[in-house]
Amino acid sequence: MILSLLLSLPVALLTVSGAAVFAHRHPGRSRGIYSATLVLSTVALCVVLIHWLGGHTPATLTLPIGLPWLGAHFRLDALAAFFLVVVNLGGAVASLFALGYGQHEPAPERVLPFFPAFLAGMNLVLLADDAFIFLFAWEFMSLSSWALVLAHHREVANVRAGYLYLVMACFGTLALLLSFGLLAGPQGGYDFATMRAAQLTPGLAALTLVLALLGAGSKAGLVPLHVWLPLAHPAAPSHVSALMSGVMTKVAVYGFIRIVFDLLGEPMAWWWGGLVLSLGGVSAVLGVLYALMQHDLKRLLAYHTVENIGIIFIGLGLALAFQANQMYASAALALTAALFHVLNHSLFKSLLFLGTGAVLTATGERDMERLGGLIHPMPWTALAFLIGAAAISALPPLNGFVSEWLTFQAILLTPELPQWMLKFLAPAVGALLALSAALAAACFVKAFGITFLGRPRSPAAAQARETDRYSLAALFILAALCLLAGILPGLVVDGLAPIVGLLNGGAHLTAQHGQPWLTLAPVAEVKSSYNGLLVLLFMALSGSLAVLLIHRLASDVARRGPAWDCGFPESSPMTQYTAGSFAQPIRRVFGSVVFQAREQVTMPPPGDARAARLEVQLQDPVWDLGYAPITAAVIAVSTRFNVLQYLTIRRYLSLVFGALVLLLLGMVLWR
Amino acid sequence: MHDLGFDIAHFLAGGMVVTSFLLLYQARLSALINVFALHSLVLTLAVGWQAFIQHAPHLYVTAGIALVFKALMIPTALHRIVRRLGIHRTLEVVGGVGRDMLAGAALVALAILVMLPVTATADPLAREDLAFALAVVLLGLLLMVTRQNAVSLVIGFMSLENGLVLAAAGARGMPLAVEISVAFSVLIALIVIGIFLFRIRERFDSVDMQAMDAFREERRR
Amino acid sequence: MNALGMLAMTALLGVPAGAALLLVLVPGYRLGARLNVGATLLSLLAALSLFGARPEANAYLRVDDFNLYLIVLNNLVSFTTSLFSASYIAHELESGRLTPQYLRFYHAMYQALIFAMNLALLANNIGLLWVAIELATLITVLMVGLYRTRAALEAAWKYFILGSLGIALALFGTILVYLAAQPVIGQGLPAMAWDQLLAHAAAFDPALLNLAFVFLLLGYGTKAGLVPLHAWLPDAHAEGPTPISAVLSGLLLNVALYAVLRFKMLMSANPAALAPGPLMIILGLLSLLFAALMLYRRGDIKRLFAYSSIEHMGIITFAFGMGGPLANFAGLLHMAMHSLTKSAIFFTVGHIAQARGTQRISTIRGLTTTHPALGWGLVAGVLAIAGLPPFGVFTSEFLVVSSTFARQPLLALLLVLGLLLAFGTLLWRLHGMAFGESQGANTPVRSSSLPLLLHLGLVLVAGIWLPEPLVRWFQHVAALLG
Amino acid sequence: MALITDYLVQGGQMLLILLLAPLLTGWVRAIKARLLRRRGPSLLQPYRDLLKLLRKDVVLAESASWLFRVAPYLIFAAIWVAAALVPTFASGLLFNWTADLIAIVALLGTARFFLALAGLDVGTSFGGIGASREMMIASLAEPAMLMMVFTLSLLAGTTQLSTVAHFMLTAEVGLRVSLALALLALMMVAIAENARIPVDNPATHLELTMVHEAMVLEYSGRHLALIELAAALKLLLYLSLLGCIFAPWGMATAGAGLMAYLFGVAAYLAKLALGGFLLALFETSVAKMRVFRVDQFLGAALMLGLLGALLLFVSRSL
Repeated sequence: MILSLLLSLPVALLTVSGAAVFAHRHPGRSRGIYSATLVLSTVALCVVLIHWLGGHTPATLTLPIGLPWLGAHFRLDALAAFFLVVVNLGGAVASLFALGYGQHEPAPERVLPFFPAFLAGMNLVLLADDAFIFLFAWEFMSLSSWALVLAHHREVANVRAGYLYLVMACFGTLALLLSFGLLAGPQGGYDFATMRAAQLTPGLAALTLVLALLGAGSKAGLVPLHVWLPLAHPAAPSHVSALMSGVMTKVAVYGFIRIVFDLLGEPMAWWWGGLVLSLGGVSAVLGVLYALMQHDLKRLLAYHTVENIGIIFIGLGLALAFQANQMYASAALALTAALFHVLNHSLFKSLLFLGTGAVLTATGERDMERLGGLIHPMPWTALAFLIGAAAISALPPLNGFVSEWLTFQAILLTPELPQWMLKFLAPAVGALLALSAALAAACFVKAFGITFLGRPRSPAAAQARETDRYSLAALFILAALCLLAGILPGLVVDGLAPIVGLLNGGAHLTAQHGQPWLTLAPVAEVKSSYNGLLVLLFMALSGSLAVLLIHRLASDVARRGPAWDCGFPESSPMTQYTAGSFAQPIRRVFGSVVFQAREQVTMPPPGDARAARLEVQLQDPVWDLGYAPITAAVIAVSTRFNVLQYLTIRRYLSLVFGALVLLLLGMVLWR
Repeated sequence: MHDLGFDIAHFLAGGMVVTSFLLLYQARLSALINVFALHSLVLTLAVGWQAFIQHAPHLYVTAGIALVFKALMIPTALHRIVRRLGIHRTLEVVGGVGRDMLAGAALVALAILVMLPVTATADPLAREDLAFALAVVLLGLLLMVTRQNAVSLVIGFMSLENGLVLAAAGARGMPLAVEISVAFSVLIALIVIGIFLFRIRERFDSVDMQAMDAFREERRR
Repeated sequence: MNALGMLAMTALLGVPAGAALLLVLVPGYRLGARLNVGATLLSLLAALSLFGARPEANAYLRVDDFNLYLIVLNNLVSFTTSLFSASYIAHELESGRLTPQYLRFYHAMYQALIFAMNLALLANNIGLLWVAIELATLITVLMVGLYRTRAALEAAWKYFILGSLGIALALFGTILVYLAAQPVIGQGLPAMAWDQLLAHAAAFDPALLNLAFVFLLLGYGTKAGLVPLHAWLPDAHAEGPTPISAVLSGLLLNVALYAVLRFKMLMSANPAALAPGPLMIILGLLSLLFAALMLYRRGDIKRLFAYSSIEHMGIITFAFGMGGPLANFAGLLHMAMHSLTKSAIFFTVGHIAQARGTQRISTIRGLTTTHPALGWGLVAGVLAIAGLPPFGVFTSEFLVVSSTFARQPLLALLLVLGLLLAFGTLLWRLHGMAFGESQGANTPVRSSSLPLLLHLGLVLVAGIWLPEPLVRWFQHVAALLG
Repeated sequence: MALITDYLVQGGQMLLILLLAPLLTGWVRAIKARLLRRRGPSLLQPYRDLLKLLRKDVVLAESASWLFRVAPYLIFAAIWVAAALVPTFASGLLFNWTADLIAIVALLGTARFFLALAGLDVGTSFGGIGASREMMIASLAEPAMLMMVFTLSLLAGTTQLSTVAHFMLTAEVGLRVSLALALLALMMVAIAENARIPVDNPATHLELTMVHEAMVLEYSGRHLALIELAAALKLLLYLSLLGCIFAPWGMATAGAGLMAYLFGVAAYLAKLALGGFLLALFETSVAKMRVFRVDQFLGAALMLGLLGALLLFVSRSL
């Protein structure tokens, strides 16, 4: 019943898509479509929430479509429900934002038909209960988002981004397909129930894991499969970028969890966890380092998605490692951390992308070097963006901190693991995690500081106006959720408990709502605890106390004057620190190793009035070592083979002749 | 009687293989056409003999077709074409005749080897006949592969078809429909080839296939 | 019921044959085109009526689970192609590439081709099958050379030589099958009839059967464009009129493959014979990988999709080579899906080449802006052929890849490699052509979008839901294929 | 009743550190002056400075935004809360469990985040320099700090400072290499985080090498006072942390009674005095390093922290 209701929503979304195709001339279509998606996503959100809070018994449904002898299986369990909440929350907020933002879309006919389809695809992936429907929906999701990436296809870079995206999506789908092939076995037991029951040999199970990691990892943006992500996510319209980065990557995480934790069952070797863990650690650090080197705001955010996916996978890797050693209590902590971060990242990444969208609408720019001072014309957007930036930088009392804190707590439990490799790996990954958190803070000081603070660096930035109320509403809903999840983490953890139990042989964290003051104490209070609510209260109290006392007892006068700047006031806005210069110290520290960064200064001779130039060259090691050789090899081989297009007929005949003789010889020898 | 019949069939089929070797040996176009006529003549005899020993009158039709079309009409037409194109004197052989002969011998051996495992229950006549037919087919292919000129290519192809007809005739009781269609196909093939050669002459200066292949889109990429 | 079935069967052969004769006589291309459409529509109706009334098999013709869907598909695609052709040739006539006489010839040949293909599919006799395929080859040779340009003549010549060679090899194989059957079944027609052959295949001499299969695989494989026998295919597709490219890719390749499969059934029915699977797997993988690599350097849009056809024939051959209920089912489905999708692609490609006045990929840009219908049609077609949902090719590729991987992981990896390589380049070309700023000549074209929509619609529906009877037939045939 | 006492003790600690912080700064300055053979200002000079600044008008740059005005309060609040959560004279206070060591580090991070933003807000080049360098330093210091936390937590099985302090008091700890490495790492981080020589110079302006001072260049009046106070609190926090973890002697336990508390306060003061002295001594004996040497300094801290954690595994497993 509930499932058919939930399934009817994607169908309705697809209908909306169809309507968008046919109404491509209607003036009010944009508002109409987005209202429809808003309503549908909200309904789905409410339905799932009600289901979740009301006992969450799994519901199943089989429809006579899809593979004929199998039918289409759908199922709603706690895991799906959680991700459905993430997806539909993101969908609803993005739709709300787009009610305002969509008015500025230059090519609505390339956005409107695909946006509802994209949402429908993501919903269907989560509801699927057999491999065919899962992959079908998965690929459909990729395809509709690909169309959205190409919405502004006149920019050459976007076409390239779309291409890379689609190829990587196909790669991922094929990897998943192979892993499902293993799970299903030669008889083709494609429904998830059969797969769950099937027993794989350790070797095949490990292969399945690797393939699932490749498949889901390429969609989620795990290093080294991330190359498409920072190109594709920014190319789409901002509300779609928000969905892609904030939500679609979570669907990929869902795919990984579903295959590895649910279908595959218990991990069979400790190195599974180690593999996922190290990939997660590398992604976290490389992601944020890449992000620091960017000056395109949306691309910066996209690289941060890589980082956060890394953090999520660190949690998942830890959970695998714990499960492999039957340490279910610890695994529960790691899983909770990962899932919590899934929720958090979807909130603040959507928020940040939507904020960028607002900036884009107001200025037409997403290059930070041409922005600045936007906090004056756009105070509300700036506030919301600031909350998002603080949240993603893992600053208490916001939500990003809670999940990273939980991940750290899980890492702190790794000394209990019996395997040496893991014992060494975990602290190293812990260091990487800490490094990435600190670098993320640096990166968002840059992102917020260069974009919103200082003085405008271009006329467009100077003439910006505050964004519309729909967009603001969307931004503040997300900002409020970031804060709420940050100060009431115990409730979220309790909400995640059934999912963790589902994936973890029944073991989950102890109920948190009984803790005094809603403290979060995942293991025991003597070991570690955190209370975001109290931290917020204390900060608010001490801060307002300071304000009150100082303004009462001392001085509350403020005058305006020119900036002092050590005695050099009134300089041009171009003398401000730019995004590039902000990142320079970090580039010096990390860049020369990771990116082979080279700086080249061209200084005009004395007397020459030309500006001096500083050029920075960065090389992406992943691209250089992984993708470039593959591309080159394919081109080289195909060039070599291309000769075969230009043979003479005689040579073609020789080919046939040769094939015939070869086969006859084979027959003779076969006897 | 049966033994004699078998021997003669064997002799004629073997004669076809020998003629195929002769085809391979020819360096001049006009000689090649002549040998092809001989090839077809031997085919006529072979098919005729099969018709006689199988008591299959419809095979006489096939033999007649082979005689009229392949032994007489086509060689005549080809002679005319070749003369009109002015290429009756030249025929460059790729590689060398000796090498071709060696390859041909290997092919014949292969054909026999391939037919060996066929169980004895099968008609021995068909079995021997088939081995020779297969050899003729393979030699025809070899001819196509080793010659550069379009006319010799066509001849190679037709000698291959002769091998097919030989095989078909050897198959006891194979319905007539097939033979007729074989003959038909050769006819149609010839017409088409004629058209093509004509067209090709119109548009290309030579019938050398390499010259034709040099003209190709995307060549430089 | 049976009378109706017989009538339908007769109509399937008679209508095209009659129409071919009629069209030779009809002057005026408009009337010719209409007649062409009308005749194909009639054939299509006849084919559809076979669903309801299936005639008894006789010595020459038969309708069974295997060929029924191919017959319907054949006539459906020839119907839609005739629609496409009507709008296509009008433009060709205006631009002076064709003259009215040639068109008369073209229409007659078109119907003759349909006759030949219907005959090949309906044939209950391996000799008849061979004759039909030879006829189809000769007709298509003539049509490929229709433009009489140097490139077209060369393509036709190459096609003719290689096609005839294939045909010859197939004939030899056919004779061998007869020889194998003759001691068991007896002389004469029954020893060439499918139903008889299949019933007695277990008793045939395995050595003869093996040899026959080698020749048949190479012979009909040449027609199906399997590497290394494929050389005629790209040029024939690229240089002929686009409707013929659509028919070649969409139908003739299928017919050739159908012939191979019929003989594969014989092989599977004989336990002592060599398993045909490995052979087909090798050829299939070779075709797939080779075509995928060749796609990278293509500059001509029609040649590009011709290589994609080779690639898909490779996938299908591979699937049948793997065998088993899942892979065989997938192969059968893939045949239908590929034929519908590839012809749809050629429909759009034909109009695109007319609109831009070129077949060079590098000069075609931004189609979705200038010709939204064509551009998006191309996008949908390429995505469908690349195996992306919601299109039906996805279903078959899903089944092939997943079922192979559980049995032969290494083979599946090669398969996936080929698929990825092909994705990579097809999508790259697609992005270049469909998106970006448009450039170059830009003539508006009158294109009928019905054929395209119909094909893509069917492929879409098949991706989501397959009708029950079709599934039953497929499963039955899959079991026969072993 | 007990609850009220608990509240009182907790409140008392918060007030205590607030009051002590400027004194500590004054103490360090006085010692440094003495070591340099100067007389130096009085110990109470920081209080006078703060009071004076508080009474002065604020002059805001024309391009300053609301964030610029809010930031000092936020920074002050975050650091004060963080400092209040570190056990000083007594462990196990009422709200100690509000945040563990990781959270305290993160709270400092919050303060730094807003400070760096404030540095960027006016749009001057000096502000940018400061913010950029501060974040670079923090990006290395924070992981080093967390590695130290890791080592501790491996040893003590907790990240809760009170529990750590208890654990350190027990005899079973012994002398461990890891602990020494962690101590070293923490000290290096403390120096970097508090903008002390050799990483930064707290007493300089108008130098291209400055970091912290460059960020607060545009601040004046009460805002500057708050930031200075916050900086003093941070120094106090780090010294308390060092004391709490590596020298927890004399620390009272929760509800131990007034005498124990008083003894704890005395011990705490002694530790601060000693820490301040050592800091001053260190600062006068080394020279400031180039900014781009800082990463090596902090990289070394990070490596020490990691090494400490890894060594612990080895010693445990043997």
